[in-house]
Amino acid sequence: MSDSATIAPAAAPLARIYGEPMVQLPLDLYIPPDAMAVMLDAFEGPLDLLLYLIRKANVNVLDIPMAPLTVQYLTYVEAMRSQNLELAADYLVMAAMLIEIKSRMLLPRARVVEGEEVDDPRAELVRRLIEYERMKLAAYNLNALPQAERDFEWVEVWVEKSMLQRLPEVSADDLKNAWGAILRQARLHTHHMIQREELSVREHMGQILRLLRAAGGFVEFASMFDTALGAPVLVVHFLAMLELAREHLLEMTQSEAFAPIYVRLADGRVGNRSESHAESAA
Amino acid sequence: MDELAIDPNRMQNPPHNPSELKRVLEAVLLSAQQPLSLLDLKKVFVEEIGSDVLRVLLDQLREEWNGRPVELLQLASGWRFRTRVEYLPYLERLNPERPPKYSRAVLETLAIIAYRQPVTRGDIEDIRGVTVATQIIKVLEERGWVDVVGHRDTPGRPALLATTKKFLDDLGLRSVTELPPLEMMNQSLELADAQQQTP
Amino acid sequence: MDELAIDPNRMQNPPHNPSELKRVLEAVLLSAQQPLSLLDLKKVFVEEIGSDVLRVLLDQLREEWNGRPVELLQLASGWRFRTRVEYLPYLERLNPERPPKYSRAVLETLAIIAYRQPVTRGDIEDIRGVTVATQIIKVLEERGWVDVVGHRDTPGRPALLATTKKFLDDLGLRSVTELPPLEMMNQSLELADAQQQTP
Repeated sequence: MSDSATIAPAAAPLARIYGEPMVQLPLDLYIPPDAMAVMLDAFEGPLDLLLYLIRKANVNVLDIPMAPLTVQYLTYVEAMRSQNLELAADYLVMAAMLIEIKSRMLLPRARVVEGEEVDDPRAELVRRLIEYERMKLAAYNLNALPQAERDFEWVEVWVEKSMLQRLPEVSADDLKNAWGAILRQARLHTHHMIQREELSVREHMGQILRLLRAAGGFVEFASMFDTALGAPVLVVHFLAMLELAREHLLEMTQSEAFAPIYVRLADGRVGNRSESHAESAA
Repeated sequence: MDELAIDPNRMQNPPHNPSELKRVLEAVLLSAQQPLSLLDLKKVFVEEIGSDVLRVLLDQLREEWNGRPVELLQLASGWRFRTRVEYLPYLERLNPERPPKYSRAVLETLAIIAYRQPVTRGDIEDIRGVTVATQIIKVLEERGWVDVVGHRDTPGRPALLATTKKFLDDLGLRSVTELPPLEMMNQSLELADAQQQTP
Repeated sequence: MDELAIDPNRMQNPPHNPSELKRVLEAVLLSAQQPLSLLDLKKVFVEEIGSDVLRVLLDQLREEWNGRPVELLQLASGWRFRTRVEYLPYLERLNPERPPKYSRAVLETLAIIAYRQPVTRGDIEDIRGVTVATQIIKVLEERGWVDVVGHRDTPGRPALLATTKKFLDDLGLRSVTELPPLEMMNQSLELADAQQQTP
């Protein structure tokens, strides 16, 4: 245990590293029972405990005095066990590793060819300690960065969407499709459409016939039109009159150019007319 | 490991001038999830701040935000920043919601007016085979897409409806002749018409 | 309440001068619920806006907010306004509930994932020298800071963990390259002490 001096407590700035104000940490064989629970909580694992021992002793991690370190480590682990604290297997694995390295260090070193690197049994342990400490420091630095919700709030100004009255979009194609829908519907309701015909030629044909009959079968052409009804009605009325003439239900006569035109009820017999028509064509 | 500890005793000097008080109010109000009452806002400061002082500061803050894209509002439950209505369309473009749709009745009515203009309400009813609710025409008139261009010379002198220039603009058309042609459809419609006319 | 009808066919006049463009960006960024990328911000405008123009405007906007209680930050997933850290004490008094502080185990695990990503749980255990409780990874996943980005082609195909954009956003970073540089043991103060003591 002569080496233990090397690893003896220095003016330890440890609390700074580990956060916990452990001023009087037990370093030697005796560890107060109540301190043990605190310690186990304080270390994140065997690497953390090793780093603690190394830093506390102010030794160079690249040149770890294995014997005293192993002794101290085992002392801690043994103390933990004696307190019946549940000892994580990780600590025991590390203990085995330390003992192994220590024993390899005791073996005479094989002579190596000049210029070749000597295989240090501690190399793997050192690599792991360095990496772990790096991550430990990185964790500390990460935690020091301003963090959303903990150190600042996101700005999220209230948006009242109901203030926005959204109008439906319509495309020309929508209209075409709507037209198609109307057509399909129209076929299903054909009868309604007949009844609702507003300006029916047939209806006007009936009106004209009724008018002629009432007037004794002979009326001046112009008097049959009520201009107050508007152009569409007049047109339909005229069409109805032409249709009646074509169907030989009435005749229109005019003695000379610009003379009044007269309309009179025909007898409706088609036969005579078609014969004479046929003769003239012959 | 040390946390980034906020030591209440080590707190930065409490703000004393009105301008710094307003900056604090701004920070708190801009990040708040709900309106903050005067009572809430008083809690923010260590030192006592009178309601009257607070109200003056909030009024000044509201003034300062005049003409900016968000506005400070005094609501029933407290003060709150709100994005001005004229910027909502931009937000809308960022997160488009499914646009609302016109009912079939509105679309069919619009199609009839567009393709058969000018038409009376009676014409529309004839073609659709159902009565047309006043509301439907009103929707189209309020949108500025349809208006009355005259009256038909028939009993009752019904209003003749036609589409407007705005309708064409909104649909990206230069004239109604640019509406999709109805070739096939027209033929079938005429056929249907012919069938109806046959006694 | 004043309403604004948004006619999708007739968007209001697009803003043309840089100052009005900035007001729009301000409105959108102040009310956004997450950081907005350049792509997001382009969607806001009807007319095409180049990334370079947008970047200049955003830089100007950031400048304009200099010295104000909230700041515009460029983060991993885009731009976002946040309250300056020095206003935390006020926010805390208003709303004392802050997310719980993370244990050393969680922080070390996070650091390993952040600096050595992508890593498996086994990698983390190797570095820390202890088993890593499932709960620790879960805490980070639930915060949205860590997720599985793949599986290593080794027996068992262990999940590869990496940090997310949200992690960077929440820490005010644009990329993992902005993480605090790793400190070497040799550079630590403790070693300086140790060297003095070493014979």
